[in-house]
Amino acid sequence: GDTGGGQTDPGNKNLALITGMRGEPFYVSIECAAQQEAAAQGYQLNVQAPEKFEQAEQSQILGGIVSSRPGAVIISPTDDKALAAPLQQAKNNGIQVVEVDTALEDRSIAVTSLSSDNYAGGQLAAQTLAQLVGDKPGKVLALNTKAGTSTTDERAKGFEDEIAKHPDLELLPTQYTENEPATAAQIVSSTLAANPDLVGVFATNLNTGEGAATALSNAGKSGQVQLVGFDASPKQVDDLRNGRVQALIAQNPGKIGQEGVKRAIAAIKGEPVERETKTEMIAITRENMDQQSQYFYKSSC
Amino acid sequence: MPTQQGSQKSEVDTLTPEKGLGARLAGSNTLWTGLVLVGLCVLFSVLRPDAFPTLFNAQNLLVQAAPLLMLAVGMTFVIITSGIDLSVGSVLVFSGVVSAMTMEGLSGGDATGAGWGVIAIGLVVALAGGAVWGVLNGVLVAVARVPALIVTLGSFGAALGAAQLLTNGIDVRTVPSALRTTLGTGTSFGVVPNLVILAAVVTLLAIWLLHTTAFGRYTYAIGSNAEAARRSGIKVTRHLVAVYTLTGLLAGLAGFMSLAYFGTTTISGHSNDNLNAIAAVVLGGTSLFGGVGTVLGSVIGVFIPAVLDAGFVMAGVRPFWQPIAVGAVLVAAVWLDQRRRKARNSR
Amino acid sequence: MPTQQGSQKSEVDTLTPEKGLGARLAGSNTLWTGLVLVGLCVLFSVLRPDAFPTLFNAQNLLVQAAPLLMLAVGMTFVIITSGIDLSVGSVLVFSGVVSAMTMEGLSGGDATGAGWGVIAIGLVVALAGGAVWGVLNGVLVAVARVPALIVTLGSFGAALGAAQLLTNGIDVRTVPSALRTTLGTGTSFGVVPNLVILAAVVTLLAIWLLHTTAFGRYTYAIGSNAEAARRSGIKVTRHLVAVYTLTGLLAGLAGFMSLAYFGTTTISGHSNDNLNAIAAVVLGGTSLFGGVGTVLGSVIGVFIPAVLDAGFVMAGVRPFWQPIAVGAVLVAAVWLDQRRRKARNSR
Amino acid sequence: MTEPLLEARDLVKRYGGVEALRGASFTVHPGEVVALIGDNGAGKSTLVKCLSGVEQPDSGQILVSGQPVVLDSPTTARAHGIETAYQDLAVAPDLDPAANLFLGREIRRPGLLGRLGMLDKARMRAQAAEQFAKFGVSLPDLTVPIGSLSGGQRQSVAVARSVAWADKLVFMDEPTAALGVVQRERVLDVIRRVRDTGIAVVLISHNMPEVLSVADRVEVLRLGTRVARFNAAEVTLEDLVGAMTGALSQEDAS
Amino acid sequence: MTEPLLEARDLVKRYGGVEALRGASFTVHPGEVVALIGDNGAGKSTLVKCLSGVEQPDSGQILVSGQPVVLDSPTTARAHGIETAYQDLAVAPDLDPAANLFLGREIRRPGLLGRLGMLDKARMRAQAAEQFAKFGVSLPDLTVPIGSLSGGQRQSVAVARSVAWADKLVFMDEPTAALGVVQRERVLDVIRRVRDTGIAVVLISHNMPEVLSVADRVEVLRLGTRVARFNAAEVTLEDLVGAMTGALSQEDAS
Ligand SMILES: Nc1ncnc2c1ncn2[C@@H]1O[C@H](COP(=O)(O)OP(=O)(O)OP(=O)(O)O)[C@@H](O)[C@H]1O
Ligand SMILES: Nc1ncnc2c1ncn2[C@@H]1O[C@H](COP(=O)(O)OP(=O)(O)OP(=O)(O)O)[C@@H](O)[C@H]1O
Ligand SMILES: O[C@@H]1[C@@H](O)[C@H](O)OC[C@H]1O
Ligand SMILES: [Mg+2]
Ligand SMILES: [Mg+2]
Repeated sequence: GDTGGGQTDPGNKNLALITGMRGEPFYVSIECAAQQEAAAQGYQLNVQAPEKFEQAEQSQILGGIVSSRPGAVIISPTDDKALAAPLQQAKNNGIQVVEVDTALEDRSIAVTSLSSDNYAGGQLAAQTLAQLVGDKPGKVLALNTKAGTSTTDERAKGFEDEIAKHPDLELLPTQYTENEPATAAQIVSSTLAANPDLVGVFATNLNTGEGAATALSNAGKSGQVQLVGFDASPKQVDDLRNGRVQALIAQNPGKIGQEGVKRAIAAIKGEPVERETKTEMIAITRENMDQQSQYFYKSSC
Repeated sequence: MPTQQGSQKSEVDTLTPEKGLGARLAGSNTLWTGLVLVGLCVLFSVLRPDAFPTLFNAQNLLVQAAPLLMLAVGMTFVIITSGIDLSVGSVLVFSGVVSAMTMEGLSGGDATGAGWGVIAIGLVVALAGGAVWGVLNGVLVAVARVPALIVTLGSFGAALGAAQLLTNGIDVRTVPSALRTTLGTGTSFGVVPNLVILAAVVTLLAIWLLHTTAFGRYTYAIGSNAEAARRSGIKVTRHLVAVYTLTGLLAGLAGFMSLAYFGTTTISGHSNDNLNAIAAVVLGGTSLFGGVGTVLGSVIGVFIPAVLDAGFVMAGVRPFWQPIAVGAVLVAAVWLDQRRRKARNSR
Repeated sequence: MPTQQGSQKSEVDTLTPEKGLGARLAGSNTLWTGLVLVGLCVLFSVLRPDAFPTLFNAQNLLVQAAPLLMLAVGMTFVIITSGIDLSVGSVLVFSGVVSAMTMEGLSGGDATGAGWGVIAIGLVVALAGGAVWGVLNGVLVAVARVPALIVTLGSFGAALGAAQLLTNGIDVRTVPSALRTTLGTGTSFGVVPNLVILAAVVTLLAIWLLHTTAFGRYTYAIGSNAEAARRSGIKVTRHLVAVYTLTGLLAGLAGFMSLAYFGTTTISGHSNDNLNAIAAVVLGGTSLFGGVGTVLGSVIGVFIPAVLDAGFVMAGVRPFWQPIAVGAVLVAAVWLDQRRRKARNSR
Repeated sequence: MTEPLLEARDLVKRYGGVEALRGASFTVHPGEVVALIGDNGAGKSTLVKCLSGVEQPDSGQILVSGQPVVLDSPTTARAHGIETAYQDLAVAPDLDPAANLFLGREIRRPGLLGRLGMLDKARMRAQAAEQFAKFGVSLPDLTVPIGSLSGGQRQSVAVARSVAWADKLVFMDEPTAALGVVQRERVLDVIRRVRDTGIAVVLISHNMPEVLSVADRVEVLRLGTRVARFNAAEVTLEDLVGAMTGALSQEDAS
Repeated sequence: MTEPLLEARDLVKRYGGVEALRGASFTVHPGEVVALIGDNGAGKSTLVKCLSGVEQPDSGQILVSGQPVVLDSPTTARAHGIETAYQDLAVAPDLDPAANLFLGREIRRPGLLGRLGMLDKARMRAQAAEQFAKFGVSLPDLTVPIGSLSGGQRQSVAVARSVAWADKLVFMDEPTAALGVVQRERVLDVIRRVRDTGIAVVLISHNMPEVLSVADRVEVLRLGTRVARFNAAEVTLEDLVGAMTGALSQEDAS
């Protein structure tokens, strides 16, 4: 049908944002910033998100968005391969594609990518953990969410590869929490029971971090077992402050959201945009948290 | 029949006229649900006349619903026997994984350029991969008599675990591009996506199987009263194994379709497929207690949520409101049907 | 009873001796499942004598299972009426959210230092928040006669959507520390976590309610034959609403417990709770077709997967193997029970 | 004649395209045994269901002691003193005989526990045993679910239940169909005894000798309408069969 | 006497603590009508279930035409020419009468479609209508699920089914319990006609006049054992009742 190489109408004032998941603080922060920027520039922004971080539903949403013909779609692809075909279709229909947070493997579809290097984030987590642990030898555990979740898989991979460079730290098999805090808590408790020499835990996202922090504090091990979390949601920041978490790997969702909209508008107008930007990741610890407060995620717009 | 007697035939016949299509439709359990579907399409067409009633949207809706439709068709058979199958999403993933790995293996690591021979083998492997889990489910349900919920919850975890073991949790990502461009994104007759044609053909076959053959009749009989079916000489165990196998087979097909469409195995993306398929079937008027139901109802049941999702996105409904609205529509659709149903004595 | 006759009493009585505990246990549907649980504990204790049979592990297992146990207890009642409740996880989240927001509101934005008055209000709000969804479910199931699966699938989405609307999807994170240190992590008698005491008391009350009161008897009667219950003058509609409300209430309590334990609302973390609770109930010998089941069985059904998960981590079973092994154990546990059950004619 | 205890006028009940009752009328006077007879599918059970609140007629009138009433639920009918043993028994197969006998009318424990809803199971079981003995039912095990009893045992429980709670009127829809010779006689005895306490009984049966032996009056239903009324003392078996089969018709469409 | 068509020796069947059969024996000869009678709970239905492959006895022997057999499923029993109308009917309530009549023996379409499993619904419906007419069953609507039929209509379908497929032996467990006067006579006629074609019939009934009118022989079960055998032509009603109630005992524990 409408697969012809559609031209983007430079006067199109409609934008769409499809984040990776409903109600994740990271994405909420992107959304807030994006809304603000769009409003400032006089653009309409339709924000949508799948219920879970899964490609099938996201691709369905994308279909609906394409049908309604915005000038550009800003998206965090939940799968770097599966979303290629529907995004190609969007492009063919004259919709500019802007990638935020994650990116497709195929670089020819989007006009620009503001993507986080989750693998590097995992490496950063490992370095931070090693630093926190110091020279104490022992076991470390990584908690992934669900196998096949691209973001957390890469974080876990980066973490595993980096930890391998620290011979004192023995990496336990990475466990999967199904993204349930209760499961995460249980895994951490059991690991503690079985490995009294556990010295560090890396939780690849919010829910796993929540469960891990609870299990550790319940066992009276907060601060003894170092916990590195991912994302600086308000809750995680609180936990960092009160010592339940020792470090957070934070992204900059506010900037991603704002910049994503700017680039989308530029692309619609046919202005040149930078093809590739790796967004920064930063390790926040209790010591430096006051300097890094600009990285804390928003809880409401 | 050994003994027959023709005398009173005419009298009895006048008592039992064949019902007309109108009456049968009006008496059907899915009339209102079907009307709700039509109503939703009209509503969204009015709200977004530029976006909803377009060829692109129609294609997109149909294509994306195709794998779930296969799961729901299989689930219809299972639920009519008063069983349930929670494993379909994982079996879909498993089948996709073994199929993709086989095609990769046969192409020396990268299946992108593979030809039709390899693709055919991939299809067979996907179907067989699904059928194996179906047989396992069926045997545990029918022979070992473990409740279907427990069996298929077990295989839900196990099939996904097996897929993860095979791939080490990382999606297989090379899929023959010949497969992707024909089955995945190709169209026939100018506008009809091939994936939709395949799904429609399978659905029609399933309608035929359920509503006109002995296989279908036994499916209803077992769900209605398994003991009566057994005493009537129906091989209940064998039939149940066949029904679960059919469902596994269709999940395998869905896995292959998903592979063709997305071009990758989507290991993490199918944890809700089981509930979605079951909801579609029940929405379509099939009773969880077995004995009644239609494939057509399940088709309607697949498309109501799909249309809602698409419509809400187009109408710009805020994401957090969507599940609330979807819930309300689902309940309302069934409630409309329910109001007309008379309380039957039995059960 | 208007007419009575004492003469033949003794004869009849000798025909029906009260069964002894041993016989009743042996005849129960959960004997083998219970033995499987014991067996697993022994197995893991042998495999990891340093880790599994420890006070620390026992406390953790019990505490972490407490919220799910509340959901499973409520689910037992619902399933015995031949219903189902998919909404429990979302209702848990919703209740936690409204409770936490109320406590925050009453404390001017940060509830960390809140006192027992505020906490008590928070508890009431959590329970009420759960009960409201329960009433809604019950009314739609019993009055509007929409299948429970559709109703509670709808409220599963809607309750979560409502919680996300209220919070914008971001966890409420200030929870009174008095609550966290007493109910959340405190212990009594030196070693028994308070959360476990609360869960145990509620479970015992539920056992009392289901197995010794008229409320419990009506629950069984409705699940066994709703029409017979209606004709016997049981207010079926009212009772069903009460049962769903009870389940909602318990989900609300679970939400409060979870708040006390995690110190935050964990909004996105409960999408599997419904299947986990249902699986526990069915594993415990309750039939999805209603009329039979016990709370004790559900308790066993909660702990088998919990022990497996913990044990596998301790024994170092590779993650992808775990779901496969869990599936196998679940099926095997029920199969052992099933083998002893005689086929009853009815149903 | 006294004022009718219960009267049905011109009841119509349709199930989809099937007209189960086509203007059926029916009368019971206090303290009498009325037999309601008719061919299979004549509408007897449907009439009973309409008169005991299980189903609502599409049109027609129901009067209790001369007052028009709407029997919108079995509970309403019961409030009028109407008790019923249904043809399909309407028992809970997973509950034991005592639980079924007392269903909806459980005996509670004395004192606070009872007010909390706690059941007195021992007492119910004992009373149930007595009640069953009266009907000559011997149950091998009172704790077994009723679904596993023999057909006659199950029917006895249902019949015992209706009689136990009888107040003004008992409907018995084929109460003896599955009963043995001895149990059948016991039930007929019980019917007579119940009648003697002033409670009216409506007996549905296909067994004409039984009907003639116990009934005071007979009303005949055919194709959903009442076609005849007889005084049991004056009627012959031929009359009854004639009325049921349509060979003999007494009443015009009322 | 000819060799027994079917013989049961010392069957024992326990359900948990309940002994439904305590060494029951039973004999049928080719082409005879045997009535199997006994009190409620005597074990008649259990015996029928054991002899039609639905249940397996815990001990005892079953012989068909003198050969010991194991009836491990209804299909096996059917292969021996044994057909049964069960007391609980064993119908699929959601299917229509024709579908129930042909359940497990569907007529397929001619040709390829039939070989693919496609049913000839029209033909089955027509044949079903004929079959029902033979029993005087008038069904208001042949496309309605059997669960919504009247009790007698439902029973007629179950009885019609067993007779339609009868080959050597038909068990009928209280086939007339819910039937009207006319339908009952039709069934008894059919039983006689079936017998006349050389097929044996085992009739279970609590209706002694009916038993005496149609049976050639009578066997009596009491508390799970056979206690008496009679020639129908020579026996009185008193004898039968005496044997059922235990007042009269003929056989020692065999
Ligand atoms: N729920 C229903 N749906 C459709 N038809 C029904 C329903 N209930 C009864 N009927 C029909 O209504 C008619 C009357 O049924 P009813 O059960 O009242 O007969 P009956 O006189 O009690 O017969 P029987 O002596 O066999 O018990 C029958 O033709 C029956 O098929
Ligand atoms: N599945 C079962 N579980 C437990 N007890 C059973 C079961 N089936 C039958 N019984 C018991 O076995 C005995 C014999 O039952 P059966 O049904 O054979 O009696 P019957 O002679 O057919 O009686 P009826 O004339 O009432 O039909 C009864 O006491 C009954 O309660
Ligand atoms: O933290 C987020 C994670 O939970 C999600 O799965 O992917 C994107 C993220 O940054
Ligand atoms: Mg009737
Ligand atoms: Mg019997």
